[in-house]
Amino acid sequence: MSDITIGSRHLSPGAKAALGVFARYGTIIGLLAMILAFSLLSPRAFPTVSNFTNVLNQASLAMIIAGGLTLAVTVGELDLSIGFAASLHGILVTGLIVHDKLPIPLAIVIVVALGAVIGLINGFIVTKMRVNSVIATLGVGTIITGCAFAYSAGVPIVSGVPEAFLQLSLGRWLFGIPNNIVIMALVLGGLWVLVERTDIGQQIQAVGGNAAAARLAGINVDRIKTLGFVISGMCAALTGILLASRLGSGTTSAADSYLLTAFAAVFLGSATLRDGEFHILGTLVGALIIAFGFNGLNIFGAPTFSQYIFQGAILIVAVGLSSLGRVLAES
Amino acid sequence: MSDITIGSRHLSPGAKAALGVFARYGTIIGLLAMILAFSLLSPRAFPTVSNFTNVLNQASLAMIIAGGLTLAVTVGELDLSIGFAASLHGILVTGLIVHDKLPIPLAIVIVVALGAVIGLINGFIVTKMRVNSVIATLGVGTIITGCAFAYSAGVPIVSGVPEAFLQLSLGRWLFGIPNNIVIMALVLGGLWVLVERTDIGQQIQAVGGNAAAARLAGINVDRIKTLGFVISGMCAALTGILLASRLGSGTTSAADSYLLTAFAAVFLGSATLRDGEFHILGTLVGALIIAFGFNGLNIFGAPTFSQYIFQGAILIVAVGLSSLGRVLAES
Amino acid sequence: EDKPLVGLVSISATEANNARYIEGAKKAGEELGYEISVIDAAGSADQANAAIQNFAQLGAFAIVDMVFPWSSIGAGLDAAKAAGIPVVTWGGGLGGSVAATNGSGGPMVVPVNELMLKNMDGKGAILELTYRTGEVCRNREVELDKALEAYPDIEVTKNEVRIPGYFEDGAQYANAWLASHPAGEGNLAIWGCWDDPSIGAIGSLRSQGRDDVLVYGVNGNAQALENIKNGHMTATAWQDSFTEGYNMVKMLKEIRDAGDSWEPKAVEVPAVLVTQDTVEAFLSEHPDAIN
Amino acid sequence: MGTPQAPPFVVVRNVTKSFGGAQALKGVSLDIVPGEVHGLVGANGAGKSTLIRILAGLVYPDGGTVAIDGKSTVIDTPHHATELGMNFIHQELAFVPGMTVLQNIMLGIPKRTRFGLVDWKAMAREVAPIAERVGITAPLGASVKGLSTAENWLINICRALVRKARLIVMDEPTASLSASESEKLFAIVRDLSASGVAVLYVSHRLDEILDLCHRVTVFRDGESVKELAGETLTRPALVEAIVGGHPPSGAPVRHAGSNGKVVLSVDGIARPPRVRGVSFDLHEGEVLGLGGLVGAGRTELVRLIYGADRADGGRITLDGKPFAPRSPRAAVRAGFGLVPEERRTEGLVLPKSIAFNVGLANLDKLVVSPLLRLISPRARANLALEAIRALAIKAQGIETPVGRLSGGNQQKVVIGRWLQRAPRVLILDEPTRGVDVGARAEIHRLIRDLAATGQAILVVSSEPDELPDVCDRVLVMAEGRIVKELSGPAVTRGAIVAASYAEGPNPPEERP
Ligand SMILES: Nc1ncnc2c1ncn2[C@@H]1O[C@H](COP(=O)(O)OP(=O)(O)OP(=O)(O)O)[C@@H](O)[C@H]1O
Ligand SMILES: Nc1ncnc2c1ncn2[C@@H]1O[C@H](COP(=O)(O)OP(=O)(O)OP(=O)(O)O)[C@@H](O)[C@H]1O
Ligand SMILES: [Mg+2]
Ligand SMILES: [Mg+2]
Repeated sequence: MSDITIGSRHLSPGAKAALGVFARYGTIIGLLAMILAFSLLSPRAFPTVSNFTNVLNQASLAMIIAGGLTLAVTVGELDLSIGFAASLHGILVTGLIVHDKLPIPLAIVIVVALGAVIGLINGFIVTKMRVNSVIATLGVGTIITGCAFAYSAGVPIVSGVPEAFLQLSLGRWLFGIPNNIVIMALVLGGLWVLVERTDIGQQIQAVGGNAAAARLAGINVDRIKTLGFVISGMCAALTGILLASRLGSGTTSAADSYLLTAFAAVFLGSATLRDGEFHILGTLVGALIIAFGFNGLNIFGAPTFSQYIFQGAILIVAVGLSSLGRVLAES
Repeated sequence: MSDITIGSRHLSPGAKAALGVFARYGTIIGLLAMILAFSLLSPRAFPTVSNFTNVLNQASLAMIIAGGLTLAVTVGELDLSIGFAASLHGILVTGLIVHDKLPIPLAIVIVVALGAVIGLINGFIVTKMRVNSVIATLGVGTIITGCAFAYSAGVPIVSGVPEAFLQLSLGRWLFGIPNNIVIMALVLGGLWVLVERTDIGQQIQAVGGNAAAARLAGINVDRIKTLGFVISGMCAALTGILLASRLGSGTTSAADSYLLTAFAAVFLGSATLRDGEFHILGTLVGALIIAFGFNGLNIFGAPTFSQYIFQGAILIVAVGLSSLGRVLAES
Repeated sequence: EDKPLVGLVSISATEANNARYIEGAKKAGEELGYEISVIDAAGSADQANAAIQNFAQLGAFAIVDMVFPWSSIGAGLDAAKAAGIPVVTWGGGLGGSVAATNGSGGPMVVPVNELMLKNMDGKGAILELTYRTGEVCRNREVELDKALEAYPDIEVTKNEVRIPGYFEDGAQYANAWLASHPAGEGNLAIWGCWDDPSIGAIGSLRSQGRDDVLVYGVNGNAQALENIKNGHMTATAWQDSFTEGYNMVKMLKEIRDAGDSWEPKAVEVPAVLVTQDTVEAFLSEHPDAIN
Repeated sequence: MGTPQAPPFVVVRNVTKSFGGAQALKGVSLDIVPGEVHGLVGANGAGKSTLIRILAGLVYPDGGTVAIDGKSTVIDTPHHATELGMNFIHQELAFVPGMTVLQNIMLGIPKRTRFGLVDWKAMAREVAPIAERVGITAPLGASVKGLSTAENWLINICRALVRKARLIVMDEPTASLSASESEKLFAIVRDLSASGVAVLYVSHRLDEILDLCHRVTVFRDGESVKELAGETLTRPALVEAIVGGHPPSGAPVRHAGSNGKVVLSVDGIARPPRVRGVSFDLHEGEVLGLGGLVGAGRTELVRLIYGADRADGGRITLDGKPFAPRSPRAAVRAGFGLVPEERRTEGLVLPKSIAFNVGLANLDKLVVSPLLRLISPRARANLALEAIRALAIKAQGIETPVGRLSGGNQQKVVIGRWLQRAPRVLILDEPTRGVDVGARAEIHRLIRDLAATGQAILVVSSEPDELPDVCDRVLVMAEGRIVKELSGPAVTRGAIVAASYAEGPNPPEERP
């Protein structure tokens, strides 16, 4: 009898501390390990400044839309309309420039404003009509797809896209940093300050953490939730615009697939630093993991089927590292 | 203060009772209203026994996969792997029958068992590795796509599919009811009994409602969650098999789009009868709304773009009816 | 390690025709000592651009864009051009800095359209399953619209399918259309801008036991051929993707050698109309078309 | 204490409110004048929290009027209520788990720097003295996740104080507090009152009410039945008004105690820092109490025994056989039952019915046969009805969602779950938190009855009066250790409180 103790864990405090590091930095460790592995596997092509710039450049659009989505999920709602919305915005901005001959900045402002309006509509349906956000944003997304069709009859707007519009995303900034990266850094930086350092950000976090408590504390929960949708909508608009510029055309469903990428980035990110909370920095890390994973596997030239398998495994392992670390450290 | 509160202060008890009916039966009223409207708009083509049978037949596959998903979301987890999994299962069952010459029933049993295994894996990653279910099932789904590709190299398996396998979904039962409908009714009926009438079902509902409380009441939460994934995986397998039978081939990505349909059905359904709880009957109603909405709009001959717009609107209005009714009746 | 690298960027490496094109490309690559690397952009133009950029980064010998129209790979073309790497398209058309193309699927629909209109006998109803986002599909739709101008008595219903979801959409659209077009009400036909939506529609026809509707597809994928053989489909135009992939890769060296003096051109492989009458002969000639 | 004379701040007249078919308020009236501590008492489900939720702008009355400063007002949002100068400490805890103590206190009232960013330093400066006065020991920068229920309560109290309201409404603020925190709170309430702030004070602890309040309104079945003040404010008068003429029977007779055979033996169980090696025996038919200050480690101790958390070391035997609880499930199967501390988060599935929640721990009894595991509707209904009857749960029926019950009735549902299972060892963590006087006596009698049938019962309570009422023996914990054992007549309020504070010099006694 004396040998049956209920204590089953004999982890030393040192081991627990080490696990704690994994818990906090698991996804980041995963990202670094992945970069290291690809660097060893493709030493010539992968670990170069130009490749990293390239990856960041490619990932910028996904990061912007995922940054916006982060706000929506932080206030506790899902926004499934973003991919469809970004597609519409891409068509619209090209249409405004090509068909309606609007000046490029004006076209961009109009489209971003429309993004905000879509966010408002989502917010209204969710907060005032009390429709579950999955249905609300799926419904709005479907309607948006219809609008995109109505506007373009499904035919991409290709000819007559001015070079200046293409330069929006193809151009480079000081030190040769691609514009996309600069825009992404500004957007995510702005969102980070908003969420982490301002009074509105506190309210956003409170609403997401416990909407009932936030309401009792006098926070206008509906307004904050709507704000989350609005920002999500504006970021989707920006991504749609940059995508149209990158593709050189406005195409229906061009951006639909961002939905899944953005969700993967946001949820991957929620395992970073904080336990299961959504935040901008985490989303950034999540998007980097996805982008470097895709790039590294491409460069390494893995066969298609194993690319899928590795991509899936990367998602799970990156989060698993954190989560297991957390479970073991806390148990 | 300035915001619009949906005040019910001046509603009579009678009005409240009426609203309560809307709250409970809003989605069902929506479904019936929609069917009525389409019947009036297309009196010749829409409200016929054969059209209804066709719609049900067509929707059966989505209903089965959505029924499985209902279990996963009831235990509080999302399963994003089902669409990809159903695609893999479709290829696999055809491959086993055509290439490996297995008897059809054996092939089906093997594939359904594989569906269960995928559910086990999802469950393991979520409950033991503590990976968020969005990431876990997205990762597993991606890996599954890789496996499907590895198995078939992207080439659909078409020749040599025996007629008996096709009859599985093309055949008809007593009174000429299509097999798909019979299978769907059996599966959903079985799931309904499981969830609503057995002790396992009570545990499933408890885990979804409050996992911490369920655990302290002596329920093995991890096992119940895993069970949710397993059932979801098995239903995905069944849908994949029936789809392969219907198409007469095993094709990669054939079933991917069921993911979104299933989610829409499940979340639509959660507004039925109960407030925001997932349940089989609700899912059935949700799937019917989607299927009849699509069919009715088509028969009415609305142009593609307005079909999208109406479909989106139907989702929102169906849920909005219930939700608004609930808010007004209870405030 | 130092074999010339040919990068294939596929819209959906798991789609049958894409897979056959890839096989053809691999065959040629094997013969020429090229390394063929495939990236599946999973339908996302953005990922296709990224993949082209990645190949440019790697200093590929050439890059093949599969099905994405040249107009939606602006950033990729830019990067490849900067690196001096030729980009050819399959089904993506000729434009921008694209060096060559084949598989321009638009024209191959013409014999299918002609056969269908002949069978219609000037009256009846057609369900068109379209996919306008795809350039090839759009061109085919335009071809059909042109041909239909001469037949005012044919009623046309157009429905747009989605990717993914084309089987299900094809079936559901067919269901609805059939409900308002009962058997015995004139000549009926379902036309898909490629085979898969039509195959979805066949599922619906079969489950309703309707055999009065003629079904047409384009591309001639294995499943369509199988359906023609079994009498469920009326005709398709078989695209020899394998040969297209093979020929294209064979031509890459020529393009590189010519350098700046290369004139962009289309190098089409003609499609073959396959009907229930010709399917047996066709299959004995191209046995691997169905496998 | 005389009633302060001033025009009333809040006047409530004939307010009615029904939820679906349930008439929560049938017409209540009261007025609150500045500087008074106004008590609000009544049995569970009498409608106290409902009135408070109306004042807070969370629900709207069906009829009647609420006037603020003499002006009839419709309070439509919590924000509006705050603007009107009212602050609330609601019965159900409201805090954001992912945030720090400071963030939670300042929720919705942040200070900004010149650049529009949140000024944490200024906020910390403002909050620190108040936090100290309330007795928050955790650093302001700590996450609230690891804090105890009591500490979270203190945070809510602190939040209301920071806002400098004209009226602070406290819905059972001491339910989760132990004696020392409660004392601090009382001092604060008196200060507030002296400075002209009105306090609406809800509690089931009548001693507090008598001690603190200038005036008391009594609710019964949704009606304000009595207002007591000055001479009329006595304990018997209160009890009589609350229960409506049927005063609860007195404290149950104490049993002789620990003579039965040992059922549960705990030896050196530890999970630092909250539990640092605890040993004791629990006997058949015994009610053993665990007393001590908040954070002493009692909740954690019972969670370890129940397998809800894993211990780092120690041994447990159940009926002489070694027992290593790997999970609550294993514990339940071995014969344990737990009524957890936090009914809403740990005890109940709120959207589900009473029958569902009661059935959860009894599923094996509800199935028609071990093979055909269909739930028998009749067995399910009987079980639920039995619980409703035994604990006098106030509800419309067995299918009422527990989320709609009043706080005290929710607590009864959690207890009701274990009644028919009759576990070998029943652990109750704060069993009468939020339960009214009448029901409290009922629950105590129930505990004694269960013990009389041979069950071994472990009761954790922070309420000093509770343990002497029900326990044969009490262990007092401090800092994760047992510091004192009291049994028989030595179990008194005074002895428990004294032992709770007696730390430091005394070496911990660890004798079974
Ligand atoms: N949202 C609701 N839906 C239905 N009934 C409700 C709701 N909220 C409260 N009730 C009912 O109203 C009555 C009064 O509840 P209330 O919470 O005001 O009681 P209380 O006096 O605060 O009791 P306790 O002392 O137990 O906290 C109860 O019968 C309760 O079941
Ligand atoms: N690691 C932890 N993480 C989160 N909460 C914890 C942890 N450990 C204990 N708690 C919670 O902290 C609270 C205090 O636990 P503890 O056992 O120390 O105090 P106690 O003596 O029961 O006092 P009280 O419950 O009155 O605060 C309990 O509610 C317990 O569930
Ligand atoms: Mg109350
Ligand atoms: Mg405790």
